[in-house]
Amino acid sequence: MDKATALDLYRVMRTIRRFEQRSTQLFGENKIWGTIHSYAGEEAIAAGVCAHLRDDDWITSTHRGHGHCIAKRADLGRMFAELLGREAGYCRGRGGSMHIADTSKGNLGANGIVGGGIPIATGAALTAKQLGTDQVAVAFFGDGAANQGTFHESLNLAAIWKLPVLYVCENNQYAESLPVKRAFATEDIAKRAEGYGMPGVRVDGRDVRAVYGVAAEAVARARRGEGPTLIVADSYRHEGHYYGDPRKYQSKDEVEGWRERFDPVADARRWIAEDGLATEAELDAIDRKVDAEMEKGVAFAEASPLASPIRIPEEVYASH
Amino acid sequence: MDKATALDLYRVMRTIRRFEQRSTQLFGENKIWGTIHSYAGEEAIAAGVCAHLRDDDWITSTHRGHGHCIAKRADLGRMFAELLGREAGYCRGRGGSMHIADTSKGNLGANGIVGGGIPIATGAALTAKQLGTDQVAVAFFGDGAANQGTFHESLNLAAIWKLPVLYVCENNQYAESLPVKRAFATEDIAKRAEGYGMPGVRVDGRDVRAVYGVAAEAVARARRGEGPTLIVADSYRHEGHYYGDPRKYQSKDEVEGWRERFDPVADARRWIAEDGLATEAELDAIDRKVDAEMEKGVAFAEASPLASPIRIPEEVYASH
Amino acid sequence: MQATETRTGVATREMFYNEALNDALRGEMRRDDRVLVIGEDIAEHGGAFQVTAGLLDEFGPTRVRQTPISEIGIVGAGVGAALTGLRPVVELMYVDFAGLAMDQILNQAAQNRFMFGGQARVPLVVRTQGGSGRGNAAQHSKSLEAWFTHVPGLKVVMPATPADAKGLLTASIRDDDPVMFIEHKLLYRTKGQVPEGEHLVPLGVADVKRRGKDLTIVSWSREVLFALEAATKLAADGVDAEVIDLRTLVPLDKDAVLSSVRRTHRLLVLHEAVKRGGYGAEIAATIAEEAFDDLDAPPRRLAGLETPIPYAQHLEKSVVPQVEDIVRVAKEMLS
Amino acid sequence: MQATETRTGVATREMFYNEALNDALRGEMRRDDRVLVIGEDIAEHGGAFQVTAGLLDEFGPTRVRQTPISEIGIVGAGVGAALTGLRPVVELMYVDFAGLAMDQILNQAAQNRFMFGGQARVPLVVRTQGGSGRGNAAQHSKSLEAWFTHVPGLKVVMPATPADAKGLLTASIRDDDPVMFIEHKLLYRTKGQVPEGEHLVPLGVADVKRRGKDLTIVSWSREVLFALEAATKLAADGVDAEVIDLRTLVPLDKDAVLSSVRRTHRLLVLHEAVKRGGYGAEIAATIAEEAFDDLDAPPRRLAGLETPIPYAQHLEKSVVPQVEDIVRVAKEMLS
Ligand SMILES: Cc1ncc(C[n+]2csc(CCOP(=O)(O)OP(=O)(O)O)c2C)c(N)n1
Ligand SMILES: Cc1ncc(C[n+]2csc(CCOP(=O)(O)OP(=O)(O)O)c2C)c(N)n1
Ligand SMILES: [Mg+2]
Ligand SMILES: [Mg+2]
Repeated sequence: MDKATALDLYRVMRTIRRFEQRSTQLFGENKIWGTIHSYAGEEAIAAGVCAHLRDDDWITSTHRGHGHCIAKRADLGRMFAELLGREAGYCRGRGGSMHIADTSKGNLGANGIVGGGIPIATGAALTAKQLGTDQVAVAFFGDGAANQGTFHESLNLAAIWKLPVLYVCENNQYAESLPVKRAFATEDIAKRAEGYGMPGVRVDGRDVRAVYGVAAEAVARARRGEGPTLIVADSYRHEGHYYGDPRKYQSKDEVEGWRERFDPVADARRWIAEDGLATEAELDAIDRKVDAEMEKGVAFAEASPLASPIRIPEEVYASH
Repeated sequence: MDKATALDLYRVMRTIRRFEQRSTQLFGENKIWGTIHSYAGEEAIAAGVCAHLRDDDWITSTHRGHGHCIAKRADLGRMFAELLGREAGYCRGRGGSMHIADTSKGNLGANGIVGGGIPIATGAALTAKQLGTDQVAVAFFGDGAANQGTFHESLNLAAIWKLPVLYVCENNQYAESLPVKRAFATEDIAKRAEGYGMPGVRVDGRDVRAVYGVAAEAVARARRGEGPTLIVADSYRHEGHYYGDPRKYQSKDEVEGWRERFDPVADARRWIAEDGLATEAELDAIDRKVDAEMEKGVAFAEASPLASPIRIPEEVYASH
Repeated sequence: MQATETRTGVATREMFYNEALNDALRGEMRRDDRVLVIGEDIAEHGGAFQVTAGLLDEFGPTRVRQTPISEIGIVGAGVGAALTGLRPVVELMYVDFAGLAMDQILNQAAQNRFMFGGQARVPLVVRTQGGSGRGNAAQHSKSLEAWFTHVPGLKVVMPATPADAKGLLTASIRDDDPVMFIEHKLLYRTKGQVPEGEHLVPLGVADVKRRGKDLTIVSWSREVLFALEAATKLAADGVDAEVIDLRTLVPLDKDAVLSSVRRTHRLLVLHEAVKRGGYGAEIAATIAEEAFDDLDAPPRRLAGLETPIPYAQHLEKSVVPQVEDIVRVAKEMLS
Repeated sequence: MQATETRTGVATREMFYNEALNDALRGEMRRDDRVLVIGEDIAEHGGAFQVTAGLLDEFGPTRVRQTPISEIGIVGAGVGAALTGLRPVVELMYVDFAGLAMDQILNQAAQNRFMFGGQARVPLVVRTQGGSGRGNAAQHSKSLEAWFTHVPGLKVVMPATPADAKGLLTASIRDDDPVMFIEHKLLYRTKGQVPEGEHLVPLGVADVKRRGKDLTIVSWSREVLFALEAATKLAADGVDAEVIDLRTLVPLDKDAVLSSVRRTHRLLVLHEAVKRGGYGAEIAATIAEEAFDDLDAPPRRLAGLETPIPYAQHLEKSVVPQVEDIVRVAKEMLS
């Protein structure tokens, strides 16, 4: 991997991690309403996949969507503004954490319905195919979503129509309090791909290089018109399911120790340095830059006006 | 296979075939309202599977449900009465062809929703497991239903809970006008089982001996508490999707010739005679008996009074 | 079926309701490459009610996308396609199957625009059909429009005549919002004069299908035809009924109903859907609230009984309003 | 939380609404082995709102069946289990997810009895919760009861107080029909006195939560609490409002509403769900029809605005009726 790519992946991952820390902090300060779900621990997946996407490629995301949003190059200030219910937010305070979309960058939105984005990405891929472009679509979703009917119907549809779409299953070992071991009677979710007649790849979602490699091939395949791929990335969720989750279903060891033992961001820092792609100082500089941008984003959001009152019907209907 | 079993399988298949001929005839005489879907060509599946079921084992059926009903030992007169909208019908004329149920024999009903019966059979299997009985449940459904979300969610649930259930996919090559080749990007639907962690078996649905054998093993497995099995039976639909289907999507050869080329009932007759299990005369006697019972059933239905007026709320609510 | 001229100078042709819908689809698919139809059984077979007949031949399999039986998958693909530049018309074979696809309608299509702060639009049409009368029993005979009217972000269209079917489908396809377009299985083989060429009926405009002064019957879809029949019978008995066809339930042409009731002073809302929780309640409650002093009699609703639809022919008719029922209730209201 | 005696001699204890529900589940699971709970996140975690807390410890994983995220699969399994001898209580974590499971509710559970000519019964409870007020935005804040009321075969229960929550859930579990039992996310941490031991509130009986003579406010679920607050404020201004809590929308206690309106001559229906197509229309239309001459003012509805629920806290409140809105409308009705 070349230096620029490696550093960019690192920067994206580091940004995601910092964003989650910062928004958790804001939540603790009672500045965020509703719920937030931290993507910490899973950064390598969004970063590794989205590195191959152009602004006119589409993604659909999940309730745990901050990472996808950032990897798809969203503006941090507007993201924070959304979380704080400000008019400058991506959804003008209407959506909040679970619904951030950025259509200008091809992000068709986070989704509060588990599995809800999978058919939508499939439809976006249909658009690309129909209009004869080389755009691709990516559906990000969790291990939990892989047991939804939408997963099944969409993968079959994409396979028979050879749609340019990647189904990226982020196996973070849990769906809320349910461990994957109790949600599947099979070890390897990627095996499901065979039942639809598409390639299924299992990848170490801790290693951004591995994700990057697997995604490269799947995106290229999609752009070549050869159809969809299912990628299952083994990963780990550092935090509880949501901010404040008492995590009664996990051991003390897991709650306290695992985020150190499974850290894709720290890993990336390590191999970048070890492979001589960048010095510690260069990496520190990236960290500082990321942190500064984060604070700029928070400051922007905090200074910006509250969301404006809702206008009906014009906000609900496009033509009225 | 012993003589009694062979002849019983033959009798059931022959009954189903004749029932479909007779109801088609009644439809042509404008005595049946709505739609009917003929099971002709697929008799070996219902017969071969249900031969292993007791009256306290459950099945869920489909819009193409007459065969399952008969194989689960329903009364022909009450079936015809239902088709003719009579009070003596299984559903007192409320249900019609697409909703015949016979709970006294464990038939939880035909279903007009493709894939709608799959979760219901799963729930019945849950009852058996919960109450610690050795009952089993069977979900019959078509190739088309295998692309419904209910299929996916139910098979996964049954696999993780090790429920005593058989999922019997009747691949009759079409879902309405859509040939399986265009509905699946994979050759072998049974492969999907692996993705759920359950055994998947593909069987020649034309050969009742083969179906009988595969079902024996799956039912035994379920009764032993070892969990679900997916059985995919390759078969062929003799008629159009429904009575009156113009079959524009099929070749002339297929419409005219295929029902002779793929005939599980004629096959059974042949091997029973060839294997010396019964003489032609014995088989003819069965045919005559079946035909006589059929006419008795039709006569019963035609002589019985029309369905009584609907009483609300007592027919809609059990407690009111 | 030959072309004729109406008084307004527009050429019309007699067509069946399903032909009129076909005409609209064909016209829009010719006009705009981004329009495509997606659904089960819609290609060679031409759709369960022949609405898409012949489209495969003209537009080929990429624009006439026949799908496996995967309701939420295909409606969801429609949402995604609509969000990214196509104008899909997804066919849900029976409205009864909406329960399978509802999440994509309710939580995605209807809400994307609002939820994303105005970034998105979803020019999706979900064509479907409902109603009883063909012996299809409880899972293929429902009328579920009330559900969709209760979902902000959706438009709900239910044409009663071939001309309206064509004009409203054309308008729905050109509309930038998700539209639930609900046909009636017993209207497909009804005939009427239909304007040739481009024909648009705007969403949100009711049609007074019969003028009258004694009472206002508000209805939609197939029951409009029943109302007209009843009005003819009532006229013979000296009762002059006005029949308003809402055509689109959302947006609702409230003014049309209000101004009629202000003249006739009596309101009967008529629909096939189950009465309890039906859209008739919305109309009656709205008029009771906004035209209370204009009413000379309690607003009435005549609608489906509180039961699933039975199979047998004689039973099926007994649970949804028939012409005689309308005549009876109208007379009660005037006595 | 200590036991106290009420005037009627029944021991009561102060409980949160979610504790009262838990008490009902525990009581029924102890009483009847066939009762089991099925749902997502209901085991170790105790449910998203802690309604099933502790049940795993007492009853073990076979009777507290935590499932993957497969809404139609688990509701359908509940239907099958109910048809064959169990009495399942399936938890649908948010009513917003009903769109995924709706087919099994609409076409199977609700219709099996009728469709099969009376052979079947479906003693299934689908417990779910809805409503806004926690910043969960458009996909986790809906009020969809109107949909269920429109489905013959379903019962619809929406308790507003801890005591009713316990009594109605117990009755729902013992009922032989499918019941949609809809809680409200902002009621879980409200407190009230709850009878100890077996406590049943029959389905279909409304509760007059406040007597009054000037107008009748009909409501259910969380808005009942708003109505009571508003009534207190109105009393200070000399307006004496009666507050009826329907508790069960189906079966509907129509007589309770009718007899109240016949005394007060004014009706205000209040609910959080979107007004258009909401169940308030059913109540208002019914009363307009059946008590027209008793009404001294048009029947009014105060309900959610025609929009998905927004996220931001200040916006969220702006789209559903607040106490001040009720006070304002009530005063308008009396002026
Ligand atoms: C349809 C639906 N069912 C249930 C929920 C509640 N819920 C929110 S997140 C979640 C777990 C999702 O698990 P997974 O797909 O693995 O994603 P993760 O949270 O692990 O990223 C659940 C059950 C929901 N939002 N939508
Ligand atoms: C949910 C649903 N979608 C569509 C239909 C319309 N429909 C009835 S039968 C059928 C084809 C079913 O195909 P398959 O499952 O293979 O069964 P087969 O008819 O071949 O026995 C379709 C699409 C339906 N009844 N239910
Ligand atoms: Mg997960
Ligand atoms: Mg088939």
